[in-house]
Amino acid sequence: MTARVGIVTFPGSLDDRDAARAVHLAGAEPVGLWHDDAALAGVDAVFLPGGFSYGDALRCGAIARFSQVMDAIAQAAERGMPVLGVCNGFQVLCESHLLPGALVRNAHLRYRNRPARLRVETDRTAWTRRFQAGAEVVFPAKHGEGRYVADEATLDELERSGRVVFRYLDNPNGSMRDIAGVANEAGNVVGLMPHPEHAVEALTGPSTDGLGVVASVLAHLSGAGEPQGANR
Amino acid sequence: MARVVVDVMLKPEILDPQGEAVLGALPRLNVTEVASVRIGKRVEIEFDENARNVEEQSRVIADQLLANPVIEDFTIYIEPSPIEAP
Amino acid sequence: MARVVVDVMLKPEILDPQGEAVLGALPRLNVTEVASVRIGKRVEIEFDENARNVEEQSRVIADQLLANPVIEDFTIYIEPSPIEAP
Amino acid sequence: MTRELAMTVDTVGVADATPDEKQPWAELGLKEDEYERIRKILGRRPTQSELAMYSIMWSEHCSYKSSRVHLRQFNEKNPRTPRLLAGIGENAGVVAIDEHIAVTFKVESHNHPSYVEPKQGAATGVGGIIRDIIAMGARPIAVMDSLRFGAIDHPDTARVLPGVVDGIGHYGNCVGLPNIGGETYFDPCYQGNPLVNALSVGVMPRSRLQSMQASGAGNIVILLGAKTGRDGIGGVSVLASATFSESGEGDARPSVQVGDPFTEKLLIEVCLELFDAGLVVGVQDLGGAGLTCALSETAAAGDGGMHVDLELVPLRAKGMEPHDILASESQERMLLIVDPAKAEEVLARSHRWGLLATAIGTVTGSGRLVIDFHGQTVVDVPPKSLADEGPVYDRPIAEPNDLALIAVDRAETLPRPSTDEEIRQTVLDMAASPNLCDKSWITEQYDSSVFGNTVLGAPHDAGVIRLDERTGVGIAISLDGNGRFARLDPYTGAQLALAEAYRNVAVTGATPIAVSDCLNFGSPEDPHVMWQFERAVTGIADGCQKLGIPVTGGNVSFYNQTGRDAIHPTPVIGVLGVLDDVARRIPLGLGRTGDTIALLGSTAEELSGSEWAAVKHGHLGGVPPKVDLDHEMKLAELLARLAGTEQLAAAHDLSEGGLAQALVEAICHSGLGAQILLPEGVDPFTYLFSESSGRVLVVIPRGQELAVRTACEQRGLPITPLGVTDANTDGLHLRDHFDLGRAELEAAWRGRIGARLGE
Ligand SMILES: Nc1ncnc2c1ncn2[C@@H]1O[C@H](COP(=O)(O)OP(=O)(O)O)[C@@H](O)[C@H]1O
Ligand SMILES: [Mg+2]
Repeated sequence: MTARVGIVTFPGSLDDRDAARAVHLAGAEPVGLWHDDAALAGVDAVFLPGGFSYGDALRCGAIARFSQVMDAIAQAAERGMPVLGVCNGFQVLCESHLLPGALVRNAHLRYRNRPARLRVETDRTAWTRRFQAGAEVVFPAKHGEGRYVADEATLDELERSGRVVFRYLDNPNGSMRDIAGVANEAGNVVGLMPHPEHAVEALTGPSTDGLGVVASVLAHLSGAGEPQGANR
Repeated sequence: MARVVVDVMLKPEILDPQGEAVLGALPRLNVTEVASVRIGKRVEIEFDENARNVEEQSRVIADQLLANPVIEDFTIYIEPSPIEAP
Repeated sequence: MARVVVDVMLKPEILDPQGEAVLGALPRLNVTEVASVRIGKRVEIEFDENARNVEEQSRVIADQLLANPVIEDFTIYIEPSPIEAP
Repeated sequence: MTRELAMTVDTVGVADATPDEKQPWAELGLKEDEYERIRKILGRRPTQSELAMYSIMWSEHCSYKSSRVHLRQFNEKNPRTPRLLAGIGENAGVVAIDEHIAVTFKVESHNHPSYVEPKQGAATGVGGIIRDIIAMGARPIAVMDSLRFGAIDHPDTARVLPGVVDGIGHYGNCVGLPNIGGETYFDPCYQGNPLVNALSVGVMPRSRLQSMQASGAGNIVILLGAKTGRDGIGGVSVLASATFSESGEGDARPSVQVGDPFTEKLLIEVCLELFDAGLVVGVQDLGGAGLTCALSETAAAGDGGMHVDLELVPLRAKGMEPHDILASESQERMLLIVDPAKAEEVLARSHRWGLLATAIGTVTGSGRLVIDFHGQTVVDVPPKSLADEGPVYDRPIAEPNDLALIAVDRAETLPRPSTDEEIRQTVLDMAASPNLCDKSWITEQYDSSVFGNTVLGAPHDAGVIRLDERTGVGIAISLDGNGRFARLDPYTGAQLALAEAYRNVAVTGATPIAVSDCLNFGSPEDPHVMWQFERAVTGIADGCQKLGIPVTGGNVSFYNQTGRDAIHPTPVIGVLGVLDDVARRIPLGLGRTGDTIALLGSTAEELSGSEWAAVKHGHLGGVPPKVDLDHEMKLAELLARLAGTEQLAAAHDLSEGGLAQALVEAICHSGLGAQILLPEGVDPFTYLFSESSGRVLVVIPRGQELAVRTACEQRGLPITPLGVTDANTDGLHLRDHFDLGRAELEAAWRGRIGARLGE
């Protein structure tokens, strides 16, 4: 049976179709979830796509956090369901306190769209287990408020526990410690600013590295053994 | 009609690039005696005429929505209702 | 050290999409008695100890840099300098 | 303070009773005879609301009163093609792509608002053009922008440019549309009149094409989207100062419109959902002229009349009077005509998305547009008199006196670089000049990949978007203008812009099929400007006839002038092409090492109006390069053929800056270097910098040279081998002349815009 990945649409979500395409291309079944849904339609994992939910009023993700579906997602995440937040989805996860830290205005104060070279720092998350730790990937990064910040203690803790998942090789926004993506303690909830779902076809993306993110969660869901680079 | 103002500022330890940019631009206006600029948000909330628990509600709004405690602090000012015109 | 606060708000007739979005979200916090929300900027400027013409300079900064006169109004508050400690 | 309604509202009854009341028609921009005509149409004086509506609908912006007599040429000369499903007169032209899919696109100006408030002006320009696309029944899938500013070093450019780019980026990014290209030019003539032209394109199943008709008596009129505020009141007709109310109350200045892309995104989703569910009889966007335009156009297009209760319109500001509500240009609103049995469902689906939807009236059989405000009739007019029967002027035309003098002041006689070292330096200086340098400071502020269908975006010659993942069918669009050429000769200049846009589309391998245009000119009351306008329109119409592609719609922007100084006449042309399979598109670059570099087309000594003359001499004179549309057609056919058979590795149009700049861009966009040997006997400077039209730099994969050469010869197209691409060459090696290393080239070309703006 193919895995079912729920893709949430908030008013103002933009990359929901793109996320569905990525999920489909990687061999899973995308399932639409609506911000007002109280239940998760039996999905196996959740993808919070990019966009400008609620117009990014106040702070990105600040309002989406209060939607019904986020209550359901928080509970499911607690029970171990894999949840991925990309760009605005990452912001929603931080605002919801499912991930530590916050995303603030880029240090250079502009929206910037560039392919970002990233290092996959760990394969011990539900969304990266198909990568080699240390592997380099290229995803488009495009945002105005993607500078990752947290207090030093939190950052140290993230480093120590291996929860920095993606790191920029050319920091595009001033993120602290070049952090592009982080995970929760259990490794099932991951957020990152750059867009794996826009790196799934050679025709339209800078790479096809994004397919590995969905492939990872499929491997995770099917319980397929240890992370690939576990012997590192 | 009660009017509440919530000021939301980045915590002092968080870099404020917007404030820095303004500070950097001041010499062009021949302003040279400024030590720092910080830019935050000012939120003006007008409650309905008969709203109850304005203070409590404002606190809820500020705490849960207007400010993100990871990066921001807030202050609430409740403006006294104007005295009814005779 | 003089501290000046400049509040910059959209003119009342100008649409404030942010304020509208926040207003629309309040019912989810069970806040239902709010009539309007407007969101602007709060700018805190710290002048040097011996800065002169603080008021005039603040006006220049607000007028030329902080506010866009086509769509925004501003208000300047000069915080009284604290009395020198003995 | 609350006011007595009955005291202030000017009703039809009041108008009847007070025929001699003095009215501010002149302040509203109406001429005396126009005012008299309104009185005659109504058989009485107009009410305040009616006067506001006529002044808006009969303004230049809405009635095309100065341009209409000329624009007729488009319809007269347009080639007949079964592809054209909706053309001029609709919100946007619609062309068939295959038996299932249609595409709609249009370019529109938002010049003046972008000067007053760059960010919001440009943002609302993007918002407005997107709603035109929705109104046709399409899902908007991309935007493009064509921008012109004053000198890059002028202090006001540092205000206008970043604001405009921020506005376009903010709106497009938030509404979720990839920006797939555009243009940016600097010229002192645009100092007080920057040009901001925005294009949007949308796709739909052919069966979803919508109409703007308010037909079927009893149908409900629904206003969808944002609340109505005091935005841009009076903006359309008199951007200046006229006040509608004589009370002196409030701020008489038209207030700036602020866009809300979030609401626009909801509008897109809701409208498409309603169209797909078959719930909509007619639809019209609200843009310039707001409700006034939408009500009168839908009513005029329908078969009956309309009754509206204006107090039902949800308001954002207090104390708005009927004429304020009618004139408001609040953004992010659409008007729907809906079967009463389906009205409930329309409202429910809108609310599900959190979008305001309000029934404000009904379609009637009265033949009149009647608007009540709290039960009192404030408007009662025949709708066609507003929408279709505005004044039409055949304004005087006179060739500018200076043109003959300018024509003999040829750039071909200017001093030129002669030594290799001077030419080398010229290549660098040109690459670093504002119009030729890298534009990524701008384009990086735009999302280009949302939707996941962008196959080519900036800096390619045209944007390419995939329409159908199954079949791979897609479109290419380019937006081009050249004010300098049009200043020298508006007829040829307009055709050069057309030819360039056409060629840019062809360079991706697409087949051009349709045109949209935005005509930016000075004051139509100046006979010289009117002459330029007439020549440019004729040039486009003749050109499109020749090329066999119809003009499907567009926009006219007059009054781009400060005092007596008009901008260069600036027709901006958008050409749309089709690619059967976007996987076969031809990209920019240099292909693989060892591929052949060749030039299609021929180079004459054509330097007048060129970028070189402008950059090096601040010179504008002579006659522009020749246009050969037969040649362009052959070239396009060849490129499409070679793309289909994958016989080109890369291609790049030659335009401003000529061959030198095309090489610089190809090199900077590729990891390879280029070894170039100029043909024997040519003058290197001319060959490198002439701006002769109809030329394309191509990169031919190894083994295909003969086939490509043969294909060119069969068509009588000149092809000149220039050299090879090479991984071991550092940048540009111009044999027998000079070397230009990649580092030096990139240092010249990149990062200039930000640096010049002081960043
Ligand atoms: N330069 C032009 N070329 C072709 N068609 C034009 C041009 N200018 C305007 N039109 C057409 O005239 C009609 C009215 O234009 P416009 O008022 O811009 O439409 P809207 O009411 O949607 O703003 C449209 O169909 C438009 O395409
Ligand atoms: Mg329209």
